[in-house]
Amino acid sequence: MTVVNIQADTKLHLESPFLPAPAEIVRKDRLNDTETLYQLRLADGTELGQLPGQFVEVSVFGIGEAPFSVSSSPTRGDAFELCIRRVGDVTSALERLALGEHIGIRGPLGRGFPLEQMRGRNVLIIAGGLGIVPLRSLITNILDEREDFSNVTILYGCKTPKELLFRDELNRWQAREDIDFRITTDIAEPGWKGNVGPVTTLFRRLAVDPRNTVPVMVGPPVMFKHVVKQVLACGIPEDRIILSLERRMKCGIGECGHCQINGIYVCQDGPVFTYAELKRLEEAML
Amino acid sequence: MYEALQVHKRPRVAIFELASCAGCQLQILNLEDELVDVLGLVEFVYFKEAMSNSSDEYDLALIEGSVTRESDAEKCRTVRERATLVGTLGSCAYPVGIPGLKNHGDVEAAAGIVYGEKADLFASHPVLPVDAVIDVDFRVLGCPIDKKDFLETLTALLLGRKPPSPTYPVCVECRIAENSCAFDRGETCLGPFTRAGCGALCPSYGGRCYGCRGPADDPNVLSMQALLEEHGLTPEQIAADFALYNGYERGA
Amino acid sequence: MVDRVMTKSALAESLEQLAATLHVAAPVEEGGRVMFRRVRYAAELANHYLPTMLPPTKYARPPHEELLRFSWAEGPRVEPVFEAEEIVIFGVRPCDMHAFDLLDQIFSEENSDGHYQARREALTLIGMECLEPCDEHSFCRSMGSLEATGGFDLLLSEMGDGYYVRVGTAKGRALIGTFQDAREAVYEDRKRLRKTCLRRESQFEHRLEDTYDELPRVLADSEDSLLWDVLGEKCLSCGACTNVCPTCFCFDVHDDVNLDLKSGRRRRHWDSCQLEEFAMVGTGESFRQPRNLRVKHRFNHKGRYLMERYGVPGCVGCGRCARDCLVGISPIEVFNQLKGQPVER
Amino acid sequence: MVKKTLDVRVDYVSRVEGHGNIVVEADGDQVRNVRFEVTEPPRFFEAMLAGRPYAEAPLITSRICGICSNGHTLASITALENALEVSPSNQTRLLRRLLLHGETIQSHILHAYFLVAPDFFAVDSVIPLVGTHPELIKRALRLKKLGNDICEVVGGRAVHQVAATVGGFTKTPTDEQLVHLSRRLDDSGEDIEATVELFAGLELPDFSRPTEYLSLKSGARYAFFGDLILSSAGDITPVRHYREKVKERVVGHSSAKHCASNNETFMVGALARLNNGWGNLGEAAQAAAERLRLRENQHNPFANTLAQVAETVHCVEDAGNLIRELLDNRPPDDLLPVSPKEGHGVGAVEVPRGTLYHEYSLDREGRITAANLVIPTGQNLANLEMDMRQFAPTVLPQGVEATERAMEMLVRAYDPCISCSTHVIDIREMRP
Ligand SMILES: Cc1cc2nc3c(=O)[nH]c(=O)nc-3n(C[C@H](O)[C@H](O)[C@H](O)COP(=O)(O)OP(=O)(O)OC[C@H]3O[C@@H](n4cnc5c(N)ncnc54)[C@H](O)[C@@H]3O)c2cc1C
Ligand code: SF4
Ligand code: SF4
Ligand code: SF4
Repeated sequence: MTVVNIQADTKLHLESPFLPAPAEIVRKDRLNDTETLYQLRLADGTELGQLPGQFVEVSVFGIGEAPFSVSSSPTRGDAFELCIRRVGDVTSALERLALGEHIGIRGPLGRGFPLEQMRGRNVLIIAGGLGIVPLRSLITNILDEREDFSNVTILYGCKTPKELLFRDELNRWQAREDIDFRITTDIAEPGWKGNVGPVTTLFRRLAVDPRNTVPVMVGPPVMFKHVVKQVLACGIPEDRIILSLERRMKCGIGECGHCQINGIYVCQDGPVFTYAELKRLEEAML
Repeated sequence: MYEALQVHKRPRVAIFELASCAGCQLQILNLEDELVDVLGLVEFVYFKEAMSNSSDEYDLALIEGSVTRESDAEKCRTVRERATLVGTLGSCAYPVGIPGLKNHGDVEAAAGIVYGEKADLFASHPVLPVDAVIDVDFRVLGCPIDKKDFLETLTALLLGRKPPSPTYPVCVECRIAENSCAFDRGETCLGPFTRAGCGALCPSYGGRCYGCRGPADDPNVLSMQALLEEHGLTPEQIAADFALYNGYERGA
Repeated sequence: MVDRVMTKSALAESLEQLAATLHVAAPVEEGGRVMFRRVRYAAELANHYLPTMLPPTKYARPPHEELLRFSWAEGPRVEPVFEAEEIVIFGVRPCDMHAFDLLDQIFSEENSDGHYQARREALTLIGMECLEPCDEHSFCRSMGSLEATGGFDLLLSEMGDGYYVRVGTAKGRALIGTFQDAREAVYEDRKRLRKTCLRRESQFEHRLEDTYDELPRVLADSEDSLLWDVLGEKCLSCGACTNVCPTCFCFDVHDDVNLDLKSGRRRRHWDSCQLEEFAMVGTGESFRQPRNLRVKHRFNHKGRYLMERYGVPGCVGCGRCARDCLVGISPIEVFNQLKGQPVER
Repeated sequence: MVKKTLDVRVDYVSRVEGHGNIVVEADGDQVRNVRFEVTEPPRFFEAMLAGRPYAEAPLITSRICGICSNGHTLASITALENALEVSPSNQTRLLRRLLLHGETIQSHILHAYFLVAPDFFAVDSVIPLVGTHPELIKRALRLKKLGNDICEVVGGRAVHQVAATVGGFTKTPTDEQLVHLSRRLDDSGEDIEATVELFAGLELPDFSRPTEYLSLKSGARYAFFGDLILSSAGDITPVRHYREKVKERVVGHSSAKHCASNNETFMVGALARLNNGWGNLGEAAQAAAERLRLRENQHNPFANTLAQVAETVHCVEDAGNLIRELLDNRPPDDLLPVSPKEGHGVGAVEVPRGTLYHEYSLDREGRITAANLVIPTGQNLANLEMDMRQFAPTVLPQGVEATERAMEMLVRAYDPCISCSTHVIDIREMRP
C-alpha cells in the first residue's frame, strides 16, 4: 500500500498512547515464593510522578504488557517500585530479567486515591492480600506527611502469615506510636502470635468516627463485600468510602473495553472509586 | 510451565507420528522461507520423515496423529516421560480428526471392511486423541497445522510464553474476511462452534467450516443444534457432521 | 461553501480519473454481499444499496493494526508505527458517517490515538444520502442518523440523473475542484433537493417505539428483564454482531516476535464483548461469563453507556448486527421488547 | 567358504513417508526371505466413508496422505463426477491439472533433494547440507515453494486444498495471481537447470530388473489424468475396469495391501510413466531425461528419482502452458450444480508415486455405500520386494551395514508413501 508519512505530510502531531518509556531495573528483592519487589528508574532520568493508587503498564517486549500498581510513594525520590506476583507470561518474564535490563513503562495511568480530600481527616486503611501493594504507596505518603492527617489506622489481612509482604516495613509501622496498625491472618501458623481471622474481625475493636473518617480499601472482591457493610454500619456515607478495583486491561486509557464494568472504565475512571459510584453497578461485583 | 525451555540454548526437538497423514510434519518442511532460521533456533533430533539419525534425548516433543493401538499409547507415555514439554500437531491428535471417524461406526466392522478375513492381524482400538492418553502442554491446531501458527507457537515457547490460541469461534474471523455466510447460501456450517485460528480459510474459499480445530472455549451447543435443525438437518445428520472431526467424546 | 450539481455520468468519469492514481474504495457487490473494496471503474460499483458487510470505518480502524515495532538486540528500541494510506471512500451512508463521528470522539478527542488519527486523516469521505430504507433491519431514523449532519468531505444526494453535492470540508472543496462538470448549485437545485428530502422523510418509518434519547432509561429499567435470559440462551457468542458494527471499537493487544527472537511488533486486533475471554479477571473467571450478561452488556453499551458518556447514541441503526446474526437477535426487537412488548421464551 | 546366517533388519525406514521395516534373512549370499513390513497404524478409510455424504469424500480421502493430499482429492472428485455424471468445464480441468502439477513438483523436489540426496552426500539428513551446501538447499526450498505456491493459488493451501470440489472450484484464482505465478515459473529456469545438472551427476547403483510398468493414458498428452491404463506390455485397460488389471491381496506382514497384474508384480510412478510416455514429455523435459541417462536406466528402480527430476521439468513447463491457456479465456464462475443420485464411479489420477484409483457407489441421497481406494505404494510393494530379493545378494557380501544402507536406498527410490497404503480392500457392500 502507499504508505504516506503522515508526520511529514500534515500538521498533525501524532502520538502513540501505546509507546512505552524504557526503564531500568535497579533493584530486585524477592519477598516471597511468588512476589518480587522491583525498583525501576526511567531511562531518561525523569520521575514517574505518580499519585498513590495509580498504576503503570509494564512491557516486556516480545511477551506483552500488563498493569501494575505503583507501590512506592511519590515522596520517595526518582526511582519507583512495583511489587509483582508471578502468575503468567509477563510476570514470569519479568522475573527472568536481570538488574540493569530494561522494560517499558506507560503511565502513571488512572485515577489515584483522593489524597487531598483525606488531608486533615482520619484515615482508615484496609488491605487484603495483594491490596497492600497500592496501599503501601498511600501509607508511605501519609507517613511522610504525617502531620497533614489526623488518626491513621491500618488493617492488613492475609491468608497465612507467610503471605505477609514488606515485613521490615510492617515492623516499622507496628513500632510507630502515631498510627494504629493491626495485622491478621485467616489461618494461623506455628509461631504466629497475632490475630487470627478475616480483616473484619479487626474491625470490631475499632472506634470509628463516622463524621471525619475516610476508609480506603483494596483487596479481593469478597473482602469488599464484608468490609463495605461494616463501614456503612459505622455510618460513613457511601461517597466517602474509597476502594480500588482490578480488571484485566489491554490499553489502560479507556479504549480497549476490557476493563469496562457497565458504563465505566476501570482504567480511566478508576481504578480508585467511591462506593457510591460503584454500588449500583452489577459488574463491579461488590 | 511454558518457561521450561528457557534453560536450553538450542532446545532439542523430536517429532513423532501416530495415525495421521503426515501432513502436519510436511507443513514444517513446507516452511521454505523460514526453515533455515528455525534450524538455527532448535535442533531436530528425531524427525523420521526427514532424518535417518535419531536420539532419545529431547526437550520438546511434538506428536502428530491419533492413538489407534496400545503401542501408540505406550509411545506417548514414553515421550511424556522424556520430554520437558509435549505438544501436539494437528487435528488427529486433537480433537481427534479424520481417524476418529472410525469411532462413529463399529471398530470391528471397520477392520473387516478394509482387511477382510485378515482383519485380526491389525488389532486396533477406538481412536483416541493424544490428550486422552497423556497430559499435553500445548497444541498446534488444524488439518493440517497452519505454518504461521507453528512458528508463533515455537517462538512463544522459546521466549517462555504461553503459545497463542484463539478461544473464540471461526465466525469472528469469517466476518472480518467479509465472506458470504454458508447459512445465507442455504448450507450449514460449524463455524459458530469451532475454535478459530485458521482465518476462516474454508469459508473464505466458498466452502463451510467442518470443525477441524475442535470446539471453541465456550460454544453454545444447544443453540447451535437448534440452528442446524432449523436449516434442515436431522439430529442424526448433526451428529454425523460433528463426528467428522470431533468423533471423540470428551467428558463434560 | 458553495454546493455543486453534477450528472451521474460526469461523476462516474471523475471517479474513474481519481481511481487511476488513488485508492478509491466503494461498495461492490459480490455473491449477494456488498463490501467496500478498492475500485477502478464505475461499473464495479454496487447498484442497489445494502449496508456493506463491514462498515467503512474499517479503513480507520482495521481488524489488525500495528502499534509498535521493537527490538531488544542491543538494549530496547521501540518506535510507534503510524501507517496510513490515502483512501477516498465513495458512498459512505449517513449511518456510517455518524459512526465515524463517534469513533473520532473516542480516538481523537478523548484519547489522542495517533494510530487512528493517522488513518482517519488520510481518508476522504464522499457521503451518499439515503433516499429509501435499505431493508427491514435498519432503523437509522430512530437513532437520529438518517440525516447526515457532518463527518463528510463531500455529500451526494441523488436527484434524477444527477447529484446534488454538498461540500463539508476544505478537503472536499479541493476534491470537487478536480471533478469535471461540477457546476455551482442554484436556487432551483436547492428547491429540488428540499423536495427530495421531504419525500424521503415519509419513506423512513420509525422502527423503534422510542427515540434514542429514551433508550438509556428503558435499558436502565430493564436490568432484570427476562429478555436477557431468552437472548442468552439463543446467542451463539460468535462475535458476528460486534465485528460488523460500525461503532464497536474494542480490541486486544498481542506481541508478535520475529524468528531472530530479538525483535517484533505489538499489534491490536478487534475483540468482542460477546466472547467469553473478553471480561476475564485475574482469577481466570469472567465477570460477565453468563451469555445473558454479555448480550445485555452489548445492548446497554449501544443504547445507554455510550450515550451517557458521550451524549450521542452508541448505535447508528444500520442493522448490520441483525442482518448477520445467525439466530436473529435484532436491536429493533430487543429495544421494542424492553419497552414493553411481551417477552416469549 | 563358511556359510553364515545374516539377518538384516531396518526398523522404521527413515526419510520416507510413514512407518515401514525392512527384513532380509540370508544364509551367506543365499537370500532366504525378504520383506518390506508396513507397520503404519491402520486407518480404515473405506470403512469411514460408509454412509458419509459424497461431498465429504474428497475431504476425507485427502487425509489419507499429506504429501499427495491434492491427488487424493482429485481422484475422489473424478470418481464422484463419474458416478454423478457431471462433466466439469474446461477451466476446471485446466485448474485441476495445474493443481496436480504443483503437488507433483513439491513432492518430487522433496523426495529428490530432502530424502534421496542425503544418501549421495553420505549424510543422515538434509540438515547438515544446510551448512555444507547452502546454495543447494536454498534452491531446493525455492523449487519446493514454487510447487506449494501453485497449490496455494489454485487450491487455497498447499496441503489439503480447500477450493476444488465436485463440479469445479468454489473459488478460482484471480488473473493477478496467475500472472504472478507464471512469472515465477518462468524465473525458475536456472534452478531447474541446476537440479538436472546435480542429479545427472549422481552414480546410481548398477542394477536392473525389467518389470511391467503401468500408467494412465490420455491421448498424446503426458498423462496425469486419464480414462485408460496403459501397460508397458502393450495392453490397454479402461480405468473403470481397473480391477481386472490391478489385483489386490492382503499379506500378513503389512497393513498395506499388495497388488499384482496378471499374477506378476508391476511398477507405477515416475519411472513407469516415463517408460510409457517418453515421447509425450515436454521439450525441456525430454532434454533433461537424456541428460539424466534415463534411457539406459529404464529398468533400474533407482532411476525413479531421476525420472522424478525429469517430470519436475515437465510439470514446470506445462504449468506455464496451462496458465497461459487459462488466462486466454476466463469464464466468470463455472462451478456446476450437482444433484445427488444413485451411481457408481471410478476415477484415476497419476499422483507423484503412481496411479491412484478411487471407486465409489452412492445411494439415492448421494451417500456413499461402498468405496475402494487403490494406492500407488500398495501397487509397488510386491515389485519392491522382488527388487529387494534380486538386489540383496549383490550387496550382502559388503556386510550388514552396507546392506542396510543399500536396501534403505532401494526402498527410498520407490518413494513409498506408507501411510497412504494402509487401507485397501476388495469392494463389498457396507452398511451406511
Ligand atoms: C490496575 C491494576 C493494578 C494491578 N496491580 C498489580 C500489582 O501491583 N501487583 C501484581 O502482582 N499484580 C497487579 N495486577 C495484576 C496484574 O496485572 C496481573 O497479574 C498480570 O496482568 C498478569 O500478567 P501475566 O502476563 O503474567 O499473566 P497472564 O499470562 O496474562 O495470565 C496468567 C494467569 O494469570 C491470571 N491473570 C491475568 N490477569 C490477571 C490479573 N489482572 N490479576 C490476577 N491474575 C491475572 C490469568 O487468569 C492466568 O491464570 C494489577 C492489575 C490491575 C488491573
Ligand atoms: S460461514 Fe460459517 S464460519 Fe463463516 S460466518 Fe457463517 S457460520 Fe460462521
Ligand atoms: S451475532 Fe448474534 S449469535 Fe453472534 S454473538 Fe452476536 S448476538 Fe450472539
Ligand atoms: S448495534 Fe447493530 S444496528 Fe447499531 S450500529 Fe452496531 S451494527 Fe448497526
